[in-house]
Amino acid sequence: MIELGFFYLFAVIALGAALGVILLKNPVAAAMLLVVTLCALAAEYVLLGAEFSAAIQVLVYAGAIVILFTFVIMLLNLGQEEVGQLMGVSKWALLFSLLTGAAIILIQRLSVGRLPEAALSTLGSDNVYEVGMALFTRYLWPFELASLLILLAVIASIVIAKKPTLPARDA
Amino acid sequence: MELPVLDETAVQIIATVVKFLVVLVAVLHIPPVMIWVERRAPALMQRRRGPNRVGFFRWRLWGLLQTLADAVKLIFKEESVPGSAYRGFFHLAPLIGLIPTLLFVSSIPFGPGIEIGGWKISLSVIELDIGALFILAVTGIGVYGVTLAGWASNGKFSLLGSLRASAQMISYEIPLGLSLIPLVLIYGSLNLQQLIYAQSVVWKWGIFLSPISFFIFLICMFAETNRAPFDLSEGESELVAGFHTEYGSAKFALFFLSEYVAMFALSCLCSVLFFGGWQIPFVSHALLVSLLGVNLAALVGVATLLLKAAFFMWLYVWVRWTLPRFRYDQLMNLGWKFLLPLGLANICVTALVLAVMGA
Amino acid sequence: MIWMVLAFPLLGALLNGFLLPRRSKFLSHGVAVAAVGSAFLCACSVFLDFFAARRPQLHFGFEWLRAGKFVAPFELAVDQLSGLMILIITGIGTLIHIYAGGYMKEEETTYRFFAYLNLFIFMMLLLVLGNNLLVMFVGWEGVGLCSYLLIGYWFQEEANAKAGMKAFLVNRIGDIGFLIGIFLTFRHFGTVSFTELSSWINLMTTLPDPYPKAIFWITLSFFIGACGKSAQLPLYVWLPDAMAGPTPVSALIHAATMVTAGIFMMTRMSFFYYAAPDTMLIVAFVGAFTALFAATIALVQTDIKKVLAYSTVSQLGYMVLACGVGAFDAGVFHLLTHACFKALLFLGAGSVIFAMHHEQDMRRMGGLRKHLPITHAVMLIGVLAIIGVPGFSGFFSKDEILWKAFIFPTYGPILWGVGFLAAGCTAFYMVRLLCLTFYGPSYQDPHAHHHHHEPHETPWYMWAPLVILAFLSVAVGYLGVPDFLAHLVGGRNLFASYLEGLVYIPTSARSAWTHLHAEHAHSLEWGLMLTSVAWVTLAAGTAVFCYVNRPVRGIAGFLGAHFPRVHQLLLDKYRVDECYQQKIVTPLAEISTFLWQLFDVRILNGCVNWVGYLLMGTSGIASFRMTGSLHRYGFWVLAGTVGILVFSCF
Amino acid sequence: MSSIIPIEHSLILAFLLFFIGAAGVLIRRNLITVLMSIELMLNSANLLFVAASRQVGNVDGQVMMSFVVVIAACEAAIGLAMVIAIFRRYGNIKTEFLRALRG
Repeated sequence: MIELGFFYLFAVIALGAALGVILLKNPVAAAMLLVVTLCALAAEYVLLGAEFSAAIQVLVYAGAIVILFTFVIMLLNLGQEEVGQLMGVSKWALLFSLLTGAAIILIQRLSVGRLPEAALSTLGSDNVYEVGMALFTRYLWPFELASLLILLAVIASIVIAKKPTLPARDA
Repeated sequence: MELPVLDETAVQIIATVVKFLVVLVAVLHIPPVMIWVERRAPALMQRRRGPNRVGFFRWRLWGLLQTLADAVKLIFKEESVPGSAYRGFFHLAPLIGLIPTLLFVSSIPFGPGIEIGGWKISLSVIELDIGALFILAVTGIGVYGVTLAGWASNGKFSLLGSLRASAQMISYEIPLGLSLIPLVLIYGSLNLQQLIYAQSVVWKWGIFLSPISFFIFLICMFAETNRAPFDLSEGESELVAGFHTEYGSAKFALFFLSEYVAMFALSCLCSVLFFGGWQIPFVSHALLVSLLGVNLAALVGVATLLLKAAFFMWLYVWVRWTLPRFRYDQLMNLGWKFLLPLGLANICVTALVLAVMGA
Repeated sequence: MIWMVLAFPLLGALLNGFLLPRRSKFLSHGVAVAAVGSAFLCACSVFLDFFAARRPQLHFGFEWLRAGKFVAPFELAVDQLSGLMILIITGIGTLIHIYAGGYMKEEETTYRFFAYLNLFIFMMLLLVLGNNLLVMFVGWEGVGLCSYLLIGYWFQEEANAKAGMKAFLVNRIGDIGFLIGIFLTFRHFGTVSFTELSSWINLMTTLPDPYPKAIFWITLSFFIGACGKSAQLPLYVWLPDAMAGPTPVSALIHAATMVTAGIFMMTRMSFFYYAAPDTMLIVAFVGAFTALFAATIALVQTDIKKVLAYSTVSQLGYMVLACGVGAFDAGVFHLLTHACFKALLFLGAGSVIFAMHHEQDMRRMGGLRKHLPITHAVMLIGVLAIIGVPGFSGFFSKDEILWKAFIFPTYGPILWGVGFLAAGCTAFYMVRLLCLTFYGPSYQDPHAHHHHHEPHETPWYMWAPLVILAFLSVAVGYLGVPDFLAHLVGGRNLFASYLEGLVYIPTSARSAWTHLHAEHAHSLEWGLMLTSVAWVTLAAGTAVFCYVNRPVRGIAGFLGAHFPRVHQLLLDKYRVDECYQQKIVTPLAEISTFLWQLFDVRILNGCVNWVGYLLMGTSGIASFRMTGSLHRYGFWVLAGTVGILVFSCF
Repeated sequence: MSSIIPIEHSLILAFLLFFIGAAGVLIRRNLITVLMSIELMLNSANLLFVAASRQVGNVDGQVMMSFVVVIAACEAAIGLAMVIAIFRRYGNIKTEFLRALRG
């Protein structure tokens, strides 16, 4: 039962922080709350027995991606002005709650007899090893493609964000 | 009234809390000692005396009490917050910086397990199967403290210093992570305790099996903690003091604390990864246990690890007073154009050698 | 081992083309020579293996193409023909590579030159070794490409680039013939492998109609291909222009190896040609008239390389004639001897040009004998070989061809007569070349040169290959001494017996070719031989009389004055190029322009534009929802997702 | 442990997170916040993967989760680069200025 308690705790933290991300006006605060959400989710992963996922969640998301957000916010100096205005909040909020309600009803319907039974042969405690094996055997090809993709993304982002300082060659 | 019978979970929770408190208290003592070392060491190197006046009646204690005075001064100083600062983050930043380093220290296995009342208790606060990954993850989080501090101060020097520091830390996290991979490959585990057990004899130490990893790790150690010769984030001649320019008194002390804790944690990690952790060279743990019993042997192990870590702490100071500061572009070039390819090549070669030897 | 033969030149090409540093000429030369030399050694080993086994060997590489019934393996065959050819290609190739190092040493981009040259060797080997039409076609196109690249090696000058383009385009016409031949072959026989095709032809004896019409068209198509590659009428026009390339290239590609690919291909498919007597007659006449036609043009050319180029066309005509009269063995033998002495002549001419600082006009030469003694000696041997002086290789091979032409039952004496006339012309222009270049006084234009260097003998690594080739030009002739002469000393025609297994007449076609093995009076053979020797001597003597120690302008004036129109016609090379330009190129260009204007601009572009206008006109109607607001788009995406979810649940 | 946290809980949490993220995309005008909201949505997908991995007892879900992390990193890198480019071009990053696609 203690796990379930922790699950609820972290779920509440994650949801609260996520709401903060979309509602706070200060982008840095939003970014920090995003980190909180991500770490809470990492904790959920640990509770779900996915330690490796939790580690890369923190390592990549919190340690790299959100830092990138923070950098850009700081570089563009967005904290100074109130840019985070909402768009006609009331209308959207209504819509949003409707959608959420629909989704929860859907899950209720879905979960009646449609979900697979929990596998009895749960994963071993050392599932880093198993994830590694899967990544480098069955998923080797997608894995290599993913590495290529991220290389492309790096190059692309440099090209896009670079200041056009060099004059055109023939000009 | 009967005492409730303790079960395994309860014992472990209690032990964890106790271990954490012990580590916290112990860690609090690092900065004073280190400040003393940092002031006496250059004196030693520059053939002068250094602080040696503060004392207790006629016992001067080599100036040890000077740091006590400094600490008292720091804590009781008036606290000032710049008017334009983002207050919440300004107050939060030092804490955000300290927590990951504490988590880092907590994951270090300081010794073999001990036995109290039949319960086996390991000597790391949190023992994880993915210790190495965990360490990388918390180092990643550690950047936020610095970044936020600089940004929340809302000052030119602070922001520049924090951007420098965080870019530097992110950059050097990558070679740091790469330098760990060959060890993981060789020893086949991410668990730090198991890494130590795998280095049971001296010639299996990490430094001998993967010297290039050690080389990369050593450089990254200095860069990750923003220590000389990579202390451009402070760069007092250019940036006044970098991200903590605006901080004073207790919050400054917190930054101080987290810097030294990070140094200590990295020193411990270095000993664990490359120098057999808590094991005494040429003396097997089993022999110690048979001579001294489990608990005493564990104590000896802790002392050994601390001794090894102390050497690296000394190395920090030594290097700081020996090498000049890098320029920023040199720093980035070193990280991205030298250490990164070297680390990748190191992984490839190690994997190749392992594959060949395995085949 | 056979793969090594292919691998070395390819490796050399790759090294020179992409990998090695490009500064060092010595390095690029060394790599190229080493590559071809190693290939030569491997080829020797392959040849000896084959010679010992005496059985054609197939080497299966990998399955290259498969489409339905169509299968084309990458397969190599070593037999009498390809074994001989790889020896010629790599052997003469090695000598020319060595020579080229000296000839090209003033160039800046030797790596490029040697990369192309090595690639050429590779492609040529592929051509001769391939055991099916497709592999051969790869080599065929590959050598065409290398030829194009090397003709245009000095592409900074427009004339050279145009010559390369011309060679490529004219060859395309032949290639289309080749391709159609491949298509027809596959359509009728369902295979493109030589081994399978030959067994097919043998099987056809049992059919009621042993010579289906298809074989006529197939062989004719392949002959068009051969005309393109081997510079026969009417597609010969590219070869004289190809002399724009460096002289070693002319020697290797445009004399010794590539241009003989057509003859090689026809010999490879001799079983087809034997089964198509009509085609053979066409082949024989085209060959004979090409021989005479080119020889007459060569009579008046003044550029030393042009003379040799027309001479090559003429000699190729002889080989084609040999094929046409069914004497494929004689054709291949002439191919072998021609490869030796024509390479020798080209390289000798190259040495002269090199010594004269890239002067190619023979009227400005003369008296070079004392400056270039070695070159003179070997050139003399080469000329004696080509004009067919008894004892030299050309004598044996050319006489064999003429004899086989004479006994050809259909129009045999006419074919012989044409060839005979061409032989006289050959003797005349070759001796003229020799006299103008090496004898008499020097006609160097003293003002044309900034430097006053005397012409000097080339370095040893340039004349050593010449000496070897000169030796070969004499020696290889004795491999193919005609039977009636060989019987005198108790031997036989070694070359013919070597090729025996390869050039065989299918049983179905045997009746048409009885004359090839029929007994003839030796007196007839002797008589023809002595006649041609006398004729050659006469022609050569005339040339000596006309050109030795005579002022060139005087002699040219003498001839020009007496036969002005003929002389002008010859000088204009029968105006073939102009005719092609007027009758083919210009109308084609006009038609193309017309089609471009009509179809591309009006119809195709018009359609596309019209569709565009239509869409632009109508799309405004539907675009009212395109507000450009990210949020609105996002909302509809989300709403759609939820909608699908709801739909899938109920 | 698997029986203790039923997958329905993870599902509900993931859906809530997803709709918070979606709402963020819809209601915010600040491009950076929009991007962060997208990260939230990706994270809810991750949570689903991990939970499913737990449920069916193999690691495929975790592998997919790591691929999603890669995609998220790419998306963040390129998205932020574009934010910088847009900032340079328009001087701010409000979404209502980005209406070049209006028909």
